[in-house]
Amino acid sequence: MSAVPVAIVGASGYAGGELLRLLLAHPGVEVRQVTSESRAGEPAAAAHPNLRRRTTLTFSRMDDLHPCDTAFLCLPHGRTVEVIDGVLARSERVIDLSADFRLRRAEDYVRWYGFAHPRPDLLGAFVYGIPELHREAMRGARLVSSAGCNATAVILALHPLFKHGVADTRCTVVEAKVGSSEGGAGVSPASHHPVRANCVRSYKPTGHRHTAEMLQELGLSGDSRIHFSATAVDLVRGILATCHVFLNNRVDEKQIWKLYRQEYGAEPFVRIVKERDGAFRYPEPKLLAGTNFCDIGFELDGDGNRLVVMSALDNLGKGAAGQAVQAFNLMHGLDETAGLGFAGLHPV
Amino acid sequence: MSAVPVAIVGASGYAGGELLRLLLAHPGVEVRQVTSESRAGEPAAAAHPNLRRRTTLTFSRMDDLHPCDTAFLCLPHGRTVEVIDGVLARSERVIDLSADFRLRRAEDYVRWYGFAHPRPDLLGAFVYGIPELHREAMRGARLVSSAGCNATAVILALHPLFKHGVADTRCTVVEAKVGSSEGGAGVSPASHHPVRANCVRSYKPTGHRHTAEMLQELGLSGDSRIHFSATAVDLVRGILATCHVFLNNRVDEKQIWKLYRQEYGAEPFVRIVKERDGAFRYPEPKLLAGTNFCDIGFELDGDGNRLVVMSALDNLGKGAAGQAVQAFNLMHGLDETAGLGFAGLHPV
Amino acid sequence: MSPLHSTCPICDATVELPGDVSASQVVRCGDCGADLEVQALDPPVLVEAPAEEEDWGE
Repeated sequence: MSAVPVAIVGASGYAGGELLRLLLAHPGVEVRQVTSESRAGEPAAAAHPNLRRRTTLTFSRMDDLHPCDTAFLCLPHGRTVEVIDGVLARSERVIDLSADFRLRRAEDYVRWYGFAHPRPDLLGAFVYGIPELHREAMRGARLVSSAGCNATAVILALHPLFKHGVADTRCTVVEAKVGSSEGGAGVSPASHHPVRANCVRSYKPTGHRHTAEMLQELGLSGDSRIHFSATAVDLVRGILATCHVFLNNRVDEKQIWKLYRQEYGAEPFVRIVKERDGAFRYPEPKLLAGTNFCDIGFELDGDGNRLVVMSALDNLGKGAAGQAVQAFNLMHGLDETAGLGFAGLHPV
Repeated sequence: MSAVPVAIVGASGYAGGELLRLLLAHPGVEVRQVTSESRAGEPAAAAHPNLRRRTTLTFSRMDDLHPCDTAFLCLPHGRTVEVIDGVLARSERVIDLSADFRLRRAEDYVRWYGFAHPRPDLLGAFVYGIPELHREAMRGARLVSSAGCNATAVILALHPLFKHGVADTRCTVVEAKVGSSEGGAGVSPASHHPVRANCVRSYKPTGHRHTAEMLQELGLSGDSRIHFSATAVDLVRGILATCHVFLNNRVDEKQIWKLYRQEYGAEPFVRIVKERDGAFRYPEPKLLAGTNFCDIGFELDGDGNRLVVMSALDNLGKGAAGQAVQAFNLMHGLDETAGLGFAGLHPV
Repeated sequence: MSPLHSTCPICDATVELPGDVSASQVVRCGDCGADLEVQALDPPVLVEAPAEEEDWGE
């Protein structure tokens, strides 16, 4: 099987850099091009110091994109939709890491992103980028829209419960603790180290855009709700989503184990983590930095009907670049875990 | 080439865990056994959560060590020397990560470690574990004594200067900023999070034991000195050694570049990092977490004869497990970089 | 045409120039990251390209 020629468009950001790291080490891939308007002409390692002496690629402009098999798009939201035609003309397959093609209904873009989607015709053409939910559709697909990082953590945490109708869909409360790399490589007053370090900052208590994907992919509508809040914590990579779900009727722990084992028991990248002792009984983001794992744990509230589900991942890994490579492997009929074998570090 | 059967003795600590992670993913190795007296009977993942679902190995006792090709010893200092005969009876090759066989002269153990070495006969039998200095001796060797983490950083930083006699050997000052994992998995009042977090703690201003190896491997004796101090900083993994060296006569930057390029230009794991701009102009430990790199940079002091040499590595990587695997590859005639391809994460 | 070589005026590294390099083109030294301007082609001569001093503000 000869190596698949790929390009990364918008490769100077964090997701683009993580993708480049993974694809350079991927047995079945040849990275032909990396583009960046802001860093055109510079070597890739100038933006990604961990790739020093690992690649001689230099950033070119998107206009100079040569034909290739797969283009990974890591452009800001709203920019991808403007360039998609040009990319489709030069690339067999597209994996888009932005939010521009995640939602199936144009009106959801007005509601959640405040803009009228200019290409509603394309909305249905992309497969939503969580392989655990859309594996068959991804095999041989041409267009995949990679899922948001918070959305991936929450969707994987709650999917078994809503799929089997065991939880009330109107009052789920989710609080995600997130790292600073979620904000990307762009500098802002809030990301200035003396301001950002050691913070426990309620930065999005309500109205987080990723909720739209959660509702869509969990099949929720009408008066169903995912009450989502995000709190920034002193991490660079990592998300821990703590989901408070209210069960329709009494269940015991074994039934919950059974439900999650049934859905994820055979999954290579979703692990059920709920242990009796030790410092890491529940999912822990720092253990997953650089990996494509989403770890999920839970605890049943003894006296009521509340189930707490905890879900952790690396926002740049399973939340972005890792999951895009997982989708790439499925689209090309490769081993789904190819290039995604890193186990994560401990202690770290 | 069939996989080489290996065992890790004392595998429940941090160096043992990093070794296990690297060796489980190493193409030419089969990890047959992991031993731990304190965790005998427990699964390896109980001590190393990053290896969940990655191995079914459980810790056995050292007495039950089966015959194997190579035994990696990760025992506390002073313990290895007590068990070495038993291990040699059951293992073709030994790579010892403790300090018990690093020094060639018994009297140095009295001076630096305060104990009379019980097996001076074995001291000369081990090759000192820095491949960049002892590559030929390691090819086909049976016994290797892996170097200390601080010593590795300092020796690699200073070796080119002392080898070519450009620096005064009597007044080198080195200050290493170190992470908490250097103290190992054992808990102490000083490692309690509220006490250890956010610290910039002068924990070893003088008399650090690793100085003995530095003097030995840099070929220094008599009134030569490495004035070494260690300051604990808010890192888990990582060392940055800042070395202040005083040159015998005036040189310019190009000559220093030439000297380091000459010694390390072809080395797979030593990179010269001195760049004009960007946030990572000089070596940075966090970029190297999980890798086997030692990055070295320098800056010439304009008005005097001081050269500042900066050296960074992961104390569990090139400072311990990574370098042990590098030595293992050389001992078996394998590709020196086998199993050591991880590029490191950014941002992290 | 075999790739042209020149040396970096800052750190003496050997700098490989692309086959289609043209005068006053700016290339980057792989070792020290300096931006270098191609001042002449036959033989190729590199000089440090004027770059604004980055202020870390530390």
